[in-house]
Amino acid sequence: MAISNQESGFRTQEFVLNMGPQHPSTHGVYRAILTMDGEYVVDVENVVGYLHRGMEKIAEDRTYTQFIPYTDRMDYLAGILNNWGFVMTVEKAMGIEVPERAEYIRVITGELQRIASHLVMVASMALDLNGYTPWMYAFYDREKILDLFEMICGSRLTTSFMRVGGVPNDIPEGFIPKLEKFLAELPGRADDFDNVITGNEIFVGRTKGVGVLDAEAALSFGLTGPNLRASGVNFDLRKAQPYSVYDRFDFEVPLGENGDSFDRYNLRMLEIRQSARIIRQALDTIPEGDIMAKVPKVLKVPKGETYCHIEGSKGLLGFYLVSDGGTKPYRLHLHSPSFVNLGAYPKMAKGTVLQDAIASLASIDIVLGEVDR
Amino acid sequence: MDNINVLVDTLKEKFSSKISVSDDGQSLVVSSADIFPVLKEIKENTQYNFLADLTAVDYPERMEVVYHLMNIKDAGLIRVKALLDKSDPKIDSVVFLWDTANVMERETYDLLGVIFEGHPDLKRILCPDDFEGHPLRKDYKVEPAVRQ
Amino acid sequence: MENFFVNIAGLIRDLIAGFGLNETLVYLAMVIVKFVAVLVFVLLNVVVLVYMERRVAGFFQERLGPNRVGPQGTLQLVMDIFKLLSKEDIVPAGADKFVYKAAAYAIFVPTILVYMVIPFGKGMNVIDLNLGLFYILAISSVTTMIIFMAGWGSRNKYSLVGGMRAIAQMVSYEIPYVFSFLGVIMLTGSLKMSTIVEAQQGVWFIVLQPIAFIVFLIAGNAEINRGPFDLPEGEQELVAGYHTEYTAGRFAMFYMAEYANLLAMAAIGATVFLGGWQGPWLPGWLWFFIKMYALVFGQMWVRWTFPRIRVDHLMHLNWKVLLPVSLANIVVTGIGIKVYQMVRMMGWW
Amino acid sequence: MNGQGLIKGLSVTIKHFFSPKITELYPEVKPKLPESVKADFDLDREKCIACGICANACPNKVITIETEKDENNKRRLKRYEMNMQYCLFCGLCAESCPTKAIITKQNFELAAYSRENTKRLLYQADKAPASETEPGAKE
Repeated sequence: MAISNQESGFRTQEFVLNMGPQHPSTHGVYRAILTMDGEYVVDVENVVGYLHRGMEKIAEDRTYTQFIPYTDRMDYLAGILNNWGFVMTVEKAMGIEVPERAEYIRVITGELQRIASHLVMVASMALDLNGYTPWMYAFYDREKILDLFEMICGSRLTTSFMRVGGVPNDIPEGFIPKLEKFLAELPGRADDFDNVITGNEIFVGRTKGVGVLDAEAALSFGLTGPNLRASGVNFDLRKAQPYSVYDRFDFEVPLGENGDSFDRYNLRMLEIRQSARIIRQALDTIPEGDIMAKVPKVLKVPKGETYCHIEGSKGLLGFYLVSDGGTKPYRLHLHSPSFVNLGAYPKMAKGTVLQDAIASLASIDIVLGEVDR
Repeated sequence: MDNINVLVDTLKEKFSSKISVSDDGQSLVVSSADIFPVLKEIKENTQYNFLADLTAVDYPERMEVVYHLMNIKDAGLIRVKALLDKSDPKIDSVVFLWDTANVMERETYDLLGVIFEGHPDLKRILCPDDFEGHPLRKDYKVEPAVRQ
Repeated sequence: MENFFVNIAGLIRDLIAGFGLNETLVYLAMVIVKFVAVLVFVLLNVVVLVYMERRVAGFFQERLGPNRVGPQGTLQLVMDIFKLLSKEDIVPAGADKFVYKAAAYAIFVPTILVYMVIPFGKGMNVIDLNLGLFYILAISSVTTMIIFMAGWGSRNKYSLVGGMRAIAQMVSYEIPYVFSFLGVIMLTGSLKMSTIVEAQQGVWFIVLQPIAFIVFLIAGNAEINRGPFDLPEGEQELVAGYHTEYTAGRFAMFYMAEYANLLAMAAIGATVFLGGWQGPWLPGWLWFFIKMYALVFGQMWVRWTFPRIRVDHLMHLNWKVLLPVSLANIVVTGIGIKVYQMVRMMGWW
Repeated sequence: MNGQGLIKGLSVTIKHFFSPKITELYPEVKPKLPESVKADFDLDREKCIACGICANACPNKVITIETEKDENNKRRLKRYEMNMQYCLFCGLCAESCPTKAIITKQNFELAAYSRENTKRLLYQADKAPASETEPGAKE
């Protein structure tokens, strides 16, 4: 570990390395001010806000339906999960019952989105460690998911799929065979990916024991989602307090042991397979019926406060809605997991070498659209 | 939201009249001066020891800092509110209880101008350093966007 | 066919001699002609290599790679070079201008000089030095300094870290790199490239020295900063490492030097371990070419599969694995040679 | 930790080296997008009743509608313009239309050289039909 030169009598000088806002592996416009001693990172300061669009302020000037497309743009790698979180908040505030079929469609698309988001994470983690080829492999699989979204939502990335009270489109013709094909191919592709990168000694050597956060620290830093579970805390909202129809599916919550970068990475690989399992079950049991509940044309949320969160792909995605009874939110606070997870980054990166700092940053899976909102 | 009545009863023993329940019966209301000891008590002696969210809301007559605390076992949530004077929105920081409060308090300060006393590095986080005003306050004037 | 290029050289030689020059001048002129030929050869191969790298990378990644410019994208690099040359040449403010500019020109020099002693076929080298292999090792280690010049001169922290890494890496890996050749040198008793090739008449040294070959591949890969060992460049950490600040034509120099180095490494490997121009049926220079490109493909395969190694693992691999292994290999080779000689002496063979 | 992972990785990549490639040769081979894709919009002038619900439903105020009263004091469409550079492609306009007059199309090649060309004039009372103002059609 750091730093030996002082002991040996060499006079060394620390220098400040400005990583970002434009840098190949900051995953967007994130900036870290690193104080370096040679290869070692002595201090890290997070600087965010380069992508701040004032989502919360925008929400105060949009009707509830109109705000749905904006939620896509928060975590742009998991648009559907963001939509879902938002409409669930409004539904909870208004007391709307969503039809069963709509819930199943939400689960199917939501889990597909989780797979897509995790694929981007494992891919970019590989890429940040210079594994170009596995990066491409994962993106091809994601491409297939986006093709599926194109069929059902009409968009690939910014899906705007959910509506308050249900989903706008039913499952189109040809969607299910394509999805079945994808699910059949996925395990093989995931195994290939594992063989190229997860089992690779260089990769394991670079990620094991890097950026360790134990369970206590992870809880204190407010980490949620896969990052928390990698530290060994068994908390998955889909199990702890099943929303939607998650209580009907049989799936496991993978857990990590050491809370290091490798665990955080590997957990995503395991979750991809679990999500595929959920989709499989949902496809088998999806009922017929309506896809939209009866909701008024103009949505008016009764006066009051609602806090609702879902298990997003990066962690707990929370919405705190304060309504004054009108057609627009009085205040909407977006609790984004990436923003909170990034808060733990300085602790992970301190005292490691520059390459480890990059690996840790990749492993917490931040999306700057969500960090800055 | 979990039922907070049980929690309120246990807390009343220690804090007596300093805490109350809001009108809709969903939130625990604390005056801004007592927030740190109350949250410390909740964190250390109840199940709700995970800070799920921290934000503030600007109402016409007052400012509220809203804490959502979660029970990590079954995801039960409670809401704790601190009422602030609008002219002087100051409150104790809870960074010493949860590290995660660091970024959330900075965000709340940046967007709503709530000053968290005792925060180690209270400066703007989302807006640029030279930004004037606090955009999520209701009296903040938004200039209409210029469109081509 | 076998002596196609040798005959051409002979013709040129006769042509120059026809001007009535004396022996020394003809020799000098021939060296220049050969030098230019090698230069052209290297540049042409760089074009092919860049195209090959991008295509091979594409194929590994289930995509096609460049396929637009020219037939099947073959003119991609030509267009890239034109594009780079037409761009603004930026020298960063505060850069050490002389060092910064000099590094871009100097980076090609050691690489080209290495080619001077490589036998591309029977009798096909510019100069067949007695100290061929030693010369190669000496010349190629100069690259370290030039890369550091680039890193230092740019006055950019990323570049500087890249330059520092280059020194640490290349100086350390020089040792197993040299040691991997020692076994071969002991077997042949010569540093002359043509002698080394001729010694592989019967059996290639890859068979006699498999460990040395693997050490050579790893250390050689580290020497030319490629594959899992591209730490000085380290895109994800250091943006582009020592050549972060280089633009336009100067960047093109670094870019091409990387591939020229790759080819040089493959050429050395083909000569020392894969029997050089030796091979049945086909002409010698073609054999050499095939072996060279096989090694290049192997390097690309490795590069596009493995992630980058970490700084401390890099040193660990060098000092704790490669160095002992290569030393052990030398010992074993020495014992092997002695045993072989004894067996021969006793007449048991 | 004996290099087996490395060998395995090499075997996987070489397997993919010989597998079929998935590159789409885009400008030559155009992808066929599913019906549900809302990449571009058109207006069915017969159906449009100039109610302005779409303009209100739009989150980003992309749609401008100008109406006029005809001789029977009935509202009639005069001008319908979409400022596509601000469009979120959420499709809320088409969804909210009571007469389904807004048609979503799959033409995704909307890139234009100047900002003016991003404006889509879908209807103007006394002017050429919309198809001529399609961005992309000009270039």
